[in-house]
Amino acid sequence: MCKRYPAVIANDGVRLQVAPGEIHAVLGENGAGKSTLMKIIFGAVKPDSGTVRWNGQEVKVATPQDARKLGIAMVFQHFSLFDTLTVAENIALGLDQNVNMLELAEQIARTGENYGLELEPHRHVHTLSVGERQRVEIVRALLTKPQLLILDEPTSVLTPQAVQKLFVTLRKIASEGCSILYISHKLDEIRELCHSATVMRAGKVTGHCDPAQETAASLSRMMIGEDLPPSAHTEPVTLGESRLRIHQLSLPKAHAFATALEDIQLELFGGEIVGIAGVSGNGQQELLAALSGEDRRAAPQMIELKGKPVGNRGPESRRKLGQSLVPEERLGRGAVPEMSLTANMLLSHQHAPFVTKGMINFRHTIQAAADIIARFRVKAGGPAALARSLSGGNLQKFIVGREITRQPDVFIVAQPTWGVDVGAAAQIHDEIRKLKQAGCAVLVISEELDELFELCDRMHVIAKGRLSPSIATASATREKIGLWMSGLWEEWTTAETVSLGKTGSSGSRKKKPYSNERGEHA
Amino acid sequence: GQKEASKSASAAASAPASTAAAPAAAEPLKVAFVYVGPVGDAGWTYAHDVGRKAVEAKFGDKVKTSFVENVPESAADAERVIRDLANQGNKVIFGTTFGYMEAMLKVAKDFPDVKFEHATGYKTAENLAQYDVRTYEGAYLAGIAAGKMSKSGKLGVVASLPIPEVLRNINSFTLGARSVNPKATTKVVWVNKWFDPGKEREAATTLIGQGVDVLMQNTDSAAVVQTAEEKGVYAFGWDSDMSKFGAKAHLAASVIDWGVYYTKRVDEVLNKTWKSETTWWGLKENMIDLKAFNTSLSDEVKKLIADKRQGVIDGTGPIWKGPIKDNIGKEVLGKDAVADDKFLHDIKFYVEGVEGKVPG
Amino acid sequence: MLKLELRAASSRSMAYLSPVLALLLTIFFGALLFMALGKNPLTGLQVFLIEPIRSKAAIAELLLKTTPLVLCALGLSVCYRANVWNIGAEGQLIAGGLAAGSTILFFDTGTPGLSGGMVLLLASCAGVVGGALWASITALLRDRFNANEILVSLMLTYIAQLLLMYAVNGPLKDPHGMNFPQSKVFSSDYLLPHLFSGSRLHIGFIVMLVASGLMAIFVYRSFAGYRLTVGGLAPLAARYAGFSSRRALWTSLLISGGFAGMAGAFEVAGPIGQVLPSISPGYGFAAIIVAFIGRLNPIGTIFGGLVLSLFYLGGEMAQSRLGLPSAITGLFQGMLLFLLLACDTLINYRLRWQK
Amino acid sequence: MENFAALIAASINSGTPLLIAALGLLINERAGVLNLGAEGMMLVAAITGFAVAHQTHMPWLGFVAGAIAGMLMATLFAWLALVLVTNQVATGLALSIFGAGLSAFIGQSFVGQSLPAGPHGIPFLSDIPFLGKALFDQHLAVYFGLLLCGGIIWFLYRSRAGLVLRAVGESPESAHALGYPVRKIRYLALLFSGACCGIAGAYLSVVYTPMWVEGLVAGRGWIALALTTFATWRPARVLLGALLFGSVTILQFHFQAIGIAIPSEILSMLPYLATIIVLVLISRNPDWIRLNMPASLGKPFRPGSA
Ligand SMILES: Nc1ncnc2c1ncn2[C@@H]1O[C@H](COP(=O)(O)OP(=O)(O)OP(=O)(O)O)[C@@H](O)[C@H]1O
Ligand SMILES: Nc1ncnc2c1ncn2[C@@H]1O[C@H](COP(=O)(O)OP(=O)(O)OP(=O)(O)O)[C@@H](O)[C@H]1O
Ligand SMILES: [Mg+2]
Ligand SMILES: [Mg+2]
Repeated sequence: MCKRYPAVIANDGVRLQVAPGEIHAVLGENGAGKSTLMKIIFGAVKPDSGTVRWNGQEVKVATPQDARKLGIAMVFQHFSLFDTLTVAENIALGLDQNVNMLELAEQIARTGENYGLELEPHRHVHTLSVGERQRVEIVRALLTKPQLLILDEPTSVLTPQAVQKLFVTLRKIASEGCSILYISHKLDEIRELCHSATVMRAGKVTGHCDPAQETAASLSRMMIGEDLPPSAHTEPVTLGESRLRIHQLSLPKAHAFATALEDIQLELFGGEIVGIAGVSGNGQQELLAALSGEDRRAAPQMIELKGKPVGNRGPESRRKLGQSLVPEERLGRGAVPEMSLTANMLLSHQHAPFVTKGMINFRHTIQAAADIIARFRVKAGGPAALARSLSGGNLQKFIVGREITRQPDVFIVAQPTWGVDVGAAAQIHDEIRKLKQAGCAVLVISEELDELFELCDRMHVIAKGRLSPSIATASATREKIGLWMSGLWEEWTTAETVSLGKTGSSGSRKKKPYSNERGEHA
Repeated sequence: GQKEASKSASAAASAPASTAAAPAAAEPLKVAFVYVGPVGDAGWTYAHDVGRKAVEAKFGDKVKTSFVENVPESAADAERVIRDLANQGNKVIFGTTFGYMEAMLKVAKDFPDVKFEHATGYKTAENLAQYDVRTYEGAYLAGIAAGKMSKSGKLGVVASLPIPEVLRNINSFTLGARSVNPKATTKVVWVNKWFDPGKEREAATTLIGQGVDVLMQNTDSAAVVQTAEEKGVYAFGWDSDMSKFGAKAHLAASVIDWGVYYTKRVDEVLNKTWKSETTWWGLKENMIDLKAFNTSLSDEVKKLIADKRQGVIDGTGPIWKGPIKDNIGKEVLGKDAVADDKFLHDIKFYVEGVEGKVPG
Repeated sequence: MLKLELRAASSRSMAYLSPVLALLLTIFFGALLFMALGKNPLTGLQVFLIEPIRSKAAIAELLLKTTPLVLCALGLSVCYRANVWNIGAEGQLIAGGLAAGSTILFFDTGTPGLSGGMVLLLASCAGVVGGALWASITALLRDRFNANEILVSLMLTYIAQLLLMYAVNGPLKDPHGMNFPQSKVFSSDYLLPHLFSGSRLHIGFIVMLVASGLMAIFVYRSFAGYRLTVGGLAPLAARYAGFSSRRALWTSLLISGGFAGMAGAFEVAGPIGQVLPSISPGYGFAAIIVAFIGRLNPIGTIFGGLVLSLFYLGGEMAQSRLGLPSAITGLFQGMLLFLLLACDTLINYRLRWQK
Repeated sequence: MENFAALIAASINSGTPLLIAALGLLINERAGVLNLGAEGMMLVAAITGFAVAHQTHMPWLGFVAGAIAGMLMATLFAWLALVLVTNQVATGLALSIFGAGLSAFIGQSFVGQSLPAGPHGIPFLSDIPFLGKALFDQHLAVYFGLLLCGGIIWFLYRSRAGLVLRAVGESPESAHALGYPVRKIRYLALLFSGACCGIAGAYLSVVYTPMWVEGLVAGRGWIALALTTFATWRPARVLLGALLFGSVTILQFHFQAIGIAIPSEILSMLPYLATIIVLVLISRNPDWIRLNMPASLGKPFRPGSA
C-alpha cells in the first residue's frame, strides 16, 4: 500500500497480513500511518497504489459499502456517531440494507447479550457515556457479521476496567473465527491481547513480532527507532504557598451535551505538579473552562487564585494574577489557525509592552515570538508563519512556550503531549518540571495515565463531573486510579483530603502533608 | 444617443413636411423623456411613452426622441441622469414623475437654453415648466359608472400614497358614485407604493373580501383589474386601457393622452414660442377621458356619463360644487361654491362616503 | 480532472490577485453578455467602463457615488471580520439619513440660529447615532435572545424603509409641499460644502478617505481591532484569550451602523438635500460586495467602492447610450461577487491536474 | 362570516409560497447546508416561470421551468459551497444579489405583462358554504404544498433516505466515514430545495400575482429562511408558520379595510416585525435550537480533511 499526502507519505509500501481468528496489532507512533492504512482497507481512503487480497482473492474496496459487503467492519479512532439520533438509528446507518427498526432493536438486544454489550436502542446518543458510545460502535460493527473487525484505538477513552471487559468480548469474537486488527499505543494492552503485531514508523513497516514475547521497551524501540530519551532529573522542591484553591465548585450544564460539575475541591501549592486523570468527557473541559475564566458562572470564592476570589473573573484578569493556561485544542483555541505566530502571541500577552495604549507593539511582539521559536526549538518558518502551517507537535511547543514565558505562578495545562512525538513530549515535560523547580504551581489534566504517573506529585481523578480526593503518585496504582476513573472512590476519607477539604484560611497553612512522598518521587 | 426611437434621417427625408416650419438642414430637435418605471404595456409610464410616440409621429425627422427608464426618484440619481441628458444635447427634457422636481430645478439652472418640463410638481423656473392632468375628472366619470353598476353599494380603491392628487381622485370617484347612488360608500386600502402588483393584488383581494364589488386603483399596475376579473367584480383601467387584463371586469378606463400636451410644447419649441408656465389640462383639452367601455354597460349609463362629461367640460356641472362635506361631517365647500384649483391642490380630507381616516 | 489541493500556507499574492482576477473574469463574461445582446462587446465595455470616467465631471460623479458605498463597506468589513453577518447596512443608512434629515429640518427654520457648519456637524453626528441605534437593535436581539443577525438586520431594513415613508408622509412632510411625501429642501447653508464648484462631490468624500485610513489603523494596529478579528477567525481562541464575544458583537455592529448612518447623513445633506421616501438605491446591499472585493480591508474597500460605483454609472450609460436594460448593473454586481468567491478558493487551494 | 372565509383563503394563498420554499430549505438545512440564496433562487424561478408560461400559455410549464431554474441556481450554489468549499453565508448572499440582478435582467421585456388566471378550486368541495370558500377554492399548488409537507414528514422520519439525510446534517464526518457520499447527498438536497424555491417563485409570478415586476418576491425568500428556524427544522411546524405569516401579510390590508386607525406604513411593517418577534421567541432558548438544529448547519465539509 502506498498513500501520499501533500506533506507526508502516510503509507510507503506497507504490507500487512492477517490470519482468520487472529488478533493482530498494528502499532506505531503518532502519524506513523496506522489509521491511514486501516481506512484504506475499509475503503474510506483511496490508496495511490497497492492491492488488497481477501481470502486469497484480489478485491477492490472502493467504498466502505464494498468493505462491509466483503465482511470488513471498522470502529474508527474518532467516533462516527450522530449525537441527536437514537442508538438504533445510528446502528441502522452502519448497515447497508434497509431494516425494520423493531427487528433491529431485537438484534441489538441479542448481540448485546451475547457479547456483554448492553444498549438501550431508543436512547439518543448524546445522552450516553463514552463507554456506551464505544459499545454502539462495536455493536454496529458486529451486526454486519464481519470476518475482519478493525478497531482503531478503541481503548483511549476507556477506564482500565472497561478495557478488560472489552478484551473479553474481543477474545470471544476472535474465537468465533473473526480476525481483528487492533490499533493501540498502549503496549501492555497489546502484549496482553494480541497474537501478532506489525510495527510501523513514518509510513513504513519496521517489523513483525509476537508481542507476548517482547518487552514494552523493545516494542517502543521498534516504533521509535531509538531508545526513549531519559527524563531529566529534578531536585526536590519544598512546597510553596497555596496558589490555586477550588472550593465546592458546582456548575450546572451549560448546554445539553455538557457535563455538570459537582462540588469540586482542589488545592494547588507552589512547587508541585498535580494531575487530574479521567476518561474524556467526564468534566475536564468544563473544569478547564471554569479555571481559565472562559466560563464565569462560578461564584467568586469557588475559585481562589493566590488568595483572591476569581470565580467570576475573565481570563485576562486571571492572567494578571499570574496564571497561564494551555488548552487541549491547539488549533482554534490555543491558537488562531489563520494568524501568524506573532499575532498569536497576543492572545495571552495583552499587557505592556506588547500592547500599549490600545495599540499593538509589533516590533516587540515579533521579537518575543522569535525568541520562543528559538528557545523551544519550534520548527516554523519564522514568526510570520501561520499557526496552521505548523505540525501539531511544533504548535504545541510554541503554545507551551508562549505560556511559560509569561513566568506564571500557576500553570494549568491540558493534554500537554497529545499527538506530540516522543522527542517533543520529553522537551515539554522537561519545561514543566523546570517550572515546578522555579516554584510554580502546576496542574496537568491528561487522559494519559503514563504521563501523569511520570510527571505528577499527586493526582486527582475526575469522573462524571466529580473530582476524587487527591492521592500521592507514589502510593497510587493503575488499578486504583482505574477504579476511581469509573467514579468509585470513598468519599473524603483519607486524612490528607479531609485536611484539604476543610475551609479556612489557606494562606496560613504552610504545612504540607506529603512532602516526603514527593521527595521520593523526584 | 439614448434609446434611438426615431427613424433614420435618410429614410424619413422624403416624408412630407409637417406642421412646424423647419429650419433648413437643421439638426433634429432632441427631446428626452425620463421615466420612473419601465415602459411595460400599461399604466403611468406606458401612457407617457404613448405621448412620446405621438410627438414622433407628428414631427417625423424634425425631432429625435429618446427616453431613460427606471430612473429612481431619489434626487441623487435623477439629477445625474437629467444632467447627462442635457449634456447630450437634448433641448427639451420631460421629467415624468414628481420626484424629479428638485433635480430638474438644479439642472435647469445650469442649462438655460434647454427647456425642462416637469410633470405633477409645483416649482417652476425661467426654463422649467410644470404640467399635469386632471386625473380626477376621469375618476369622477368612473365613479358614475361604479355607482350605477355596484350591487352592494360598496366601492373600493387601492391607493398608492396619500398625496393630494390621490385623495382628490378617491374623493372625485366617490362624488361621482354618490351623484347616481347616494348610498354608495368607498373603502380605501393604501399600499404605499406606486407600483407593486403583489400588494395591489392583496389589497384588492381584501377589499373584495369585504364585500366591495367595484374597484378603482390609483396605482400603476393592472393587478387590480386582473384580481377583479378572477373574483368576478368590476374594475377600471387607470392611466391606460387595461381591458386586456380582464375583459369582463374592465368597465372602462380613465385614459391619459399626454401626446396632446407633448406635441403642443414641442411645436412651441420648434417655433420658438415656448414659455415657462403651469398647465393643468383635463377633459376639456382631451388630455383625459373615460374610454374603452365594457359591453355590459347599458346605453343609459353611457349616456349618463356622456352628459356629466359634457357638464364638466362646459362648466355647467362642475365636480367640486358645494355643498360638500368631509367624512366627519365638516362642510368643506359651502352651498353652490365651486372649488378653484388652489382648493383642489390642497385636498387633505375624505369626502362624505369614504370610510376611514386619511393617513399621516 | 482538475483537482483542488490545500496549500500548506495561504497564498498572500493570491489574496490580492483574486479580486483582480475576478474583475477580469467579470469583464470577460460581460463582454460575452454584450455580444449575446447583439452589441459590439468592445463598444459595450467602452460605454460601461470607460464612459463613466471620461471627463472630470464624470469622475467627480463616480467619487460621489463611491462615498456612501465605501462608508457602508467600512463598517460591514469590521462586522464580517468579527463573524457578525450584518446585511442590514441599507436600513442603517436609512435610519442615519432620517436622523440627519430631521436634525437639519429642526434647525433650518429660516430664523437665525446655529451656523450651517455647526448644524451639519450635528446632523452628521445624528446620522451616525441613528445608524448605530438601528444596528443596536440587531445587536440587542442577537445578544439577549440569540436571534439570527442576518435575518433580523434584513427585516429591519424593510422596517426602516417604511419608517422613512411614514416620516415623510407625516412629521417631516413639507408643509408647503402640496402634501407630497417629502420634506422641504434644505437651505443652501445646511448642505455639505462642495469640493469643487460645478461638481456635486462634497466634503463627505474627504471624510470617507480619512475614515478608511483610521479604520485601517483600527483593524491592523489596534488591539481592539485584533480582538474583533480573533473573534471572527476563531471564536474559541477569542474566549480563551478573554475577548468578549458580546463586546465584539456590539462593537462591530455599532461601528457598522455608525458608518452606514454617516453615509445616509451625507446623502441627505449632500446630493439629495432633503428627505425623500427613497434615499438610497441599494448602497447598503452593494456595500456587501464592496467589502468582499476590498478583502475586508479598509483601504481595499475604496477600490471595491470605485468598482461598484463604476458599475452603477456604467449601467446607466449602457441604458442611455446603448439601449440596454439598466438591470445589467445588478447582473454585473452579482457576477463579480460570485467570481470573487470562486477565485478566493485559490488563496487556500491550488489547482492540480489529476487523473 | 363571508369576510372571515375570504381572510382565511387569502392567508392560505399568501402562505403557500412560503410553505413550499421553506420546506425545500428545510431539506437542505437538514443536510447541513445553509443557503441564504433563497430569495435569489425564487426571483430567477419567478421570472423564468413567468416567461415560459407567458410564451407557451401553459401555466403548468411555468412551474416546471421555475423548478428547473431553481435547480440551476442551486447547482451554482452547490458548485461554490460544496466543491470549492466557499463560505456558505457569503455564497448565499451572493446568490441572492445575483438572482436579483439576473431576474431583473431577464424580466426587462416582461415588466407589466400579465397572465390569465388559472383554474381554481376543487370541484364540489369548493361549493360547501364557508369551508368551501375558505379552504377549497385555491389553486392546485396550494394542495401540492400540503402534500409536500406530508411527504417530507414521511421522508424524514420514516424512510431510510431521510435518516441518511439527517445523519449527514448531524455529522458529515461520521457519515463520510461510514461511506455515505456526503457531497452528493448535500447536492441532491440543494437540488430539491432549488426545485421547491423554484416552484414557490413560479407560484408567485404565475398564480399569486400573475404579472412580472422587478423584485416580485419581496423578501419572501428571507421569510422562508426565518420559517425554518421558527419551525426548529420540523416540517409540521413549517406549515403552521407559513399560515401564520400568510395571515400577517393579509391582515395589514384587512386592518385598513375595516378601518383600524394605524398608519398604513406601520401596518406594512407587520410581516417583518412578526419575523423578528418569532425569531426572538424561538431563539431565546439555545438548548432548544441546539438539540433541533442540524449540528453541521453552515459548516463547510471537505471529504478527507478530517
Ligand atoms: N487527509 C489527510 N491529508 C493530509 N495528510 C494526512 C491526512 N490524513 C492523514 N495525514 C497525514 O498522514 C500521516 C499519517 O496519519 P495517520 O492518521 O495514518 O497516523 P496514525 O498512525 O494513525 O497516527 P495516530 O497514532 O496519531 O492516530 C500523518 O502525518 C498525517 O498528518
Ligand atoms: N490535512 C493536511 N493537509 C495538508 N497539510 C497537512 C495536513 N495535515 C498536516 N499537514 C502538514 O503536514 C506537516 C506535518 O504535519 P503533522 O501534523 O502530520 O506532523 P507530525 O508528523 O504529526 O508532527 P508532530 O509530531 O509535530 O505533530 C505539517 O507541515 C502540516 O502543516
Ligand atoms: Mg490514527
Ligand atoms: Mg501529529
